[in-house]
Amino acid sequence: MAEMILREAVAKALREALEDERVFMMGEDIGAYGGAYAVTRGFLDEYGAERIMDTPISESVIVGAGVGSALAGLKPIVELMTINFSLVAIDQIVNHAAKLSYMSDGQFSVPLVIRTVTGGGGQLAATHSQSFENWYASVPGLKVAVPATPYDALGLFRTAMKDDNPILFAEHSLLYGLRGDVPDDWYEIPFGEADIKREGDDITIVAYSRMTHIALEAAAMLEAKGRYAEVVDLRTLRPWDKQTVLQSVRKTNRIVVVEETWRTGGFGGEIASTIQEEAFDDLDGPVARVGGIDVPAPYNGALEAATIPSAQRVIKAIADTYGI
Amino acid sequence: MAEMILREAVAKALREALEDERVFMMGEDIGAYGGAYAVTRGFLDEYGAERIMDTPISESVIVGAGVGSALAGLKPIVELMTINFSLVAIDQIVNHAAKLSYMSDGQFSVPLVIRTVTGGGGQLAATHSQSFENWYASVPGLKVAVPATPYDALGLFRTAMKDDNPILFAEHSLLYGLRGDVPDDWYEIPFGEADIKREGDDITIVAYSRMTHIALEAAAMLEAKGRYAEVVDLRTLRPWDKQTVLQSVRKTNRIVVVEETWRTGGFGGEIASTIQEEAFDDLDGPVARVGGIDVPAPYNGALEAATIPSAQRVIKAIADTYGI
Amino acid sequence: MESTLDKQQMTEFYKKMLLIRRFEEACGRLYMQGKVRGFLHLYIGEEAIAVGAISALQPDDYVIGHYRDHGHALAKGMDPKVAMAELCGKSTGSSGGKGGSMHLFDSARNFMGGHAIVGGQMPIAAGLALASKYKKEDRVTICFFGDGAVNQGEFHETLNLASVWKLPILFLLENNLYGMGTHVDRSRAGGRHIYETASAYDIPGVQIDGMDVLGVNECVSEAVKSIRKGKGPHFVEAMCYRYRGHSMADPTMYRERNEAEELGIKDPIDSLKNFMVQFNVASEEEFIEIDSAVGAQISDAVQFAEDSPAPEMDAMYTNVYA
Amino acid sequence: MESTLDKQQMTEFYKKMLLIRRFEEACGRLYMQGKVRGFLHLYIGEEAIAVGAISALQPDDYVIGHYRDHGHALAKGMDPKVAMAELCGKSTGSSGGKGGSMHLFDSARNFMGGHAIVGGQMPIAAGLALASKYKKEDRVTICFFGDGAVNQGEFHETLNLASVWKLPILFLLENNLYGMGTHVDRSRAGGRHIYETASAYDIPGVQIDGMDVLGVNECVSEAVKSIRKGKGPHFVEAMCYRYRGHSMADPTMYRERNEAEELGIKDPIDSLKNFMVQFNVASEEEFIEIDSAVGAQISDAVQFAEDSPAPEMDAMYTNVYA
Ligand SMILES: Cc1ncc(C[n+]2csc(CCOP(=O)(O)OP(=O)(O)O)c2C)c(N)n1
Ligand SMILES: Cc1ncc(C[n+]2csc(CCOP(=O)(O)OP(=O)(O)O)c2C)c(N)n1
Ligand SMILES: [Mg+2]
Ligand SMILES: [Mg+2]
Repeated sequence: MAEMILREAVAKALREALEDERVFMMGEDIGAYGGAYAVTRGFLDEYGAERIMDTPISESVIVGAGVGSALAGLKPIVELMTINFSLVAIDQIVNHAAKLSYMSDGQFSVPLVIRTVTGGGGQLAATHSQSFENWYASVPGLKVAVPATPYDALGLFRTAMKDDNPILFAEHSLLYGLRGDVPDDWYEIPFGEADIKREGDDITIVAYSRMTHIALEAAAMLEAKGRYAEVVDLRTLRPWDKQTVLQSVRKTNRIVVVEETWRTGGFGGEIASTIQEEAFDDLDGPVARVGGIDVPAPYNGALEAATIPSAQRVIKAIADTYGI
Repeated sequence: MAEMILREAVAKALREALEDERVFMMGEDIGAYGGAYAVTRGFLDEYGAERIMDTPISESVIVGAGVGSALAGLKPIVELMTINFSLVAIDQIVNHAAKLSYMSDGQFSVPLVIRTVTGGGGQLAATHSQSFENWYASVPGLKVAVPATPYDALGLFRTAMKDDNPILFAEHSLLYGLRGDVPDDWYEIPFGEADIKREGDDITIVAYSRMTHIALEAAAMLEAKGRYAEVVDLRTLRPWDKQTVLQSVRKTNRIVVVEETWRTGGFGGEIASTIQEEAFDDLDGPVARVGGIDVPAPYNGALEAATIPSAQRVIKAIADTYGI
Repeated sequence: MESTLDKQQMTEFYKKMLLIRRFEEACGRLYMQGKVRGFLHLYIGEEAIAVGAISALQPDDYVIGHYRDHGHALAKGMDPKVAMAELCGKSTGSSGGKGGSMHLFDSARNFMGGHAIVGGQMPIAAGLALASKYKKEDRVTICFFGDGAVNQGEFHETLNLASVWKLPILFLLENNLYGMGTHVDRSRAGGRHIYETASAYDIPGVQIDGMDVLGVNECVSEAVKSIRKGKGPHFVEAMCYRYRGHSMADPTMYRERNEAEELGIKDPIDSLKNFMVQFNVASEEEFIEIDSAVGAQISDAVQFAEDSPAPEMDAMYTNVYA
Repeated sequence: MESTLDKQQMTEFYKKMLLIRRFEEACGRLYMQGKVRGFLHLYIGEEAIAVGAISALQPDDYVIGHYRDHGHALAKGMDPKVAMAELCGKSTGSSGGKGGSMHLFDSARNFMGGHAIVGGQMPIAAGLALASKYKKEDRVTICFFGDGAVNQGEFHETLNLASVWKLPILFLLENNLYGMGTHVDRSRAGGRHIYETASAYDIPGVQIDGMDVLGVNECVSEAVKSIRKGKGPHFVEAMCYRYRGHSMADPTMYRERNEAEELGIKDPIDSLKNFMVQFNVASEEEFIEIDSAVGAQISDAVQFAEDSPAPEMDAMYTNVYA
């Protein structure tokens, strides 16, 4: 059992992947610069420029070249420096990567992993602090992973590398320094399998990516009040693990969904409405949602912090909805 | 009171808008070709090439040039041939048009109307049959209109032209031929005001764009069963009219949300979860959702039809959820 | 029209061009009968480009293009039966009726589609070429695209990447003067000499007569040879003319009915035939035979498509994921 | 270094360049103290471009650029106090602390931002120029961008549209040889002569020494004159060097510490000073005065920023919509 930070877990996953000759990496400044978030530092020397390819600032062709080389039998890992910049490549992701298996009726598949960095909290302001995982999670043909711990990042990435479909793998910028245990023995984490990060009987808190830690914080605060929250980390959004959430809520009869992206139109709406559809009679009250405030991210630190869900806001939502 | 088809209502709205010299139009084949959906046929001769500008096939710069000319005090109307192609311009819409008022703290505004064509049903297959209004409706700084009738299209467009914010105006390709009454006297329809297209006490059917007509069809079928559905057409998704939907559901105690885009991650989740949050105790059962099947659009007509919500599927969802 | 080609090759070119022409004419008829639906873009008038260029390739080589794809698919060897069945939305179609006219694919023949987002195939083409280079294969990729696609950002990003990475790819621009109803002179800086743009990416570019199948074949053969030698991307602008409207829905109000004559456009199929007859490469009789053979092939394809069963409703759910 | 400029103009250039230099140095210090947060991209070494180019404009003219925007904002006349307050996230900042370093705006001075998506400002710049043309004003727009932005699709789409529509815009490329850690030779076909790309769009392009403020001013003045005459877009590639890392977070492991010397880079501010002294345009004493005046201006700006109140929490909700 080794302890490492999430950045190291991802780097470990990438090195494992690169043992397969069909795997190569493409992206902006992943080589000579070492990666905007230093995930691939040293990779260029280790694997050479044929396999660690620095690209021009051309996201569409970065993703498209990934799609093409995947069609041709390779297993590319492309990096989009942040999910904000994925918008200039989203046509290649949604109209091409996600469609080719279906439109060719299975003649082709697109085994492509798109790594990107998501989330706010770094005072990077409105254009650089967004989370669009929910959009990608609405697209048939794509899969979306949103790990919250080093353990999950490694296990999910191993699975991603064995999958023949286009996958968006979103790493939260504020989690790269997060420490966690990672077994020495091989393990994998299937997509669509949520993880109960903490057990409890009083309320279910559903979260993903960095919000999992906000949920755990809230759970700790609840415990002080003598209430026990069950924290369910979805780990992947497409597919997402409905059953585990349903099981939990059937036990707790209370549920709040927490996510970082704008509350309006977020994936929380999908989860909340699905839960009330399938567990209506188990609920003591409505499914509550806590999401990002519906404004562009402000630069000022205090203002930005106020736009992102906090443990306090989770506690308040629970109190307002269930009176506990 | 004149009768006209939706195409004519939009053309009328555009001609009214063009009376203002600050208004001009840009888009692919809106001039010499007359518009891919013939909405602007004749405009080039009427208004000249300075105001009806055919563009290269360069969606990013089409939208961006709209943003820039709006910043400079004009009131551009840009056309994206279909919402599928908006994906190559989405960065300009989301990271620029929607952000500049906030990031400049009100020094600038972006009075830009982006017209586009949405929806499936034309056997155009996976890349050409999508509806992304829900994505745009999740973005602070944008407004989104989704008219279902000639009357609404004209009234909403008049409002859009008076608004100083970037607006996505999504016209459904299958509705251009739809006939409807349009008053000769001036009227406007504010954004965020839903329209009760049919009154009823037994169940509320919430819909927008073309699905409003599927909802009305379902309501007619229900009437045959002696049940009376209230059909609420949202008309705009951002802002969307929560109050009208809540009022209706407090009366009917039953509700189903119908939309054309993929059910998973659609705007229906936002509506459904909001309603159960605010009217939980008024509900006889969970808020039901009927959406597009979670697959890319197939070309074959029978297959495609099966992916799009039908009155039958709405009836079934109501029966399954409420037993009526 | 000079050429070192022998009779057999010329006859092949003629057969393939005629096959495409008749195929497209049949599509038009089926569309009128409501048996082909959605958007239908015919390749009529441009046959010399697909046939001349793709004939210069090996079966291993990749071909990718846009939605006006029937000609490229057939030239790469796709069975007309399977293509026609796809256009009719039948289970026997290349995509089981799920892709349609704009989205033909043939993995067995390395025909990589059939892409309907203008410019969208270009980044993918770079990826195909990148894979060949990465695997040290000597495959070449030909990426077909139109004059309208030149103005998409992806054109630019792809040419730059292909040049910087010296990818084994041929960019084949079909300049038929129009993107829908917009003439290149109104959409592109220097609309009639787009090939010069290639030099901005340090890519050798030439402009050729896209209505001359022998000329296209010669030029592309040269380019492909150079690409296989590892010289990196080449760019060919084939000037041509789209006889029909952009799609079946296009009334072509934006151009004069007699524009083709004005421009002195010569039909690529007639031209080759006249050349072959004039130089006694083949006799009228032989052409009559070919014509009827091709005609039979097309009616078989139509018959096959019409007789084929529609897909099962469950097909809706298959292959969303691999 | 030849020039017909008089003492007053040269002194102005010197003052402005020094103001930017000292401003940036102060930003660096405040960042180290945690008072400026987020991404901070310094313009140190590139001052001659913003100052030389923007000095050729009228107040009405538009300037738009990317996230490395302090220099452009100050050169266009933005108050250093207001700019520094913005960087410190204060209510007195140009955007009330909501935009930050990458998103400076000054509507009163027609400084249109401050855009942090690489290439994203270019289509908007075309729109500004389009508006001027539509309104028949004789305003010019200067669009600043980096060598890395050249590889974005939007660069291509924008240059083409500007050319086809003959828009009154100057594309000013700041080629500092690097996009983050990637050298132009690795990212761009013909990385050292990007200006030649302009000809692919029928846009006149030139390459100049971006470290020479007088040369920049002369060249841009000429281009702007031609643009005002209705000659359409011009393209200027200013070769320069980014002294610091891409941002404060960049350890610059990808280049040699002494690269600047190797390249014989001359500091733009020192060069002008030496020139003015050598030709007796100004005396050492005068420079000492200027330096202390600028120093005072900057410490006032820092003081102002530090003393200014943080925004009210409600500011979070304002101006999402107009
Ligand atoms: C990104 C995008 N924008 C617009 C369209 C609509 N559209 C389809 S084909 C076409 C014209 C393309 O012209 P060209 O590239 O010259 O190819 P051609 O049809 O002449 O073969 C347009 C505008 C599209 N499919 N994709
Ligand atoms: C679309 C997009 N991709 C990537 C980034 C991340 N990024 C910010 S600046 C930069 C380098 C830009 O270099 P250049 O255009 O040369 O400008 P310079 O920083 O040298 O002034 C990159 C890759 C971004 N902001 N936007
Ligand atoms: Mg064309
Ligand atoms: Mg640079």
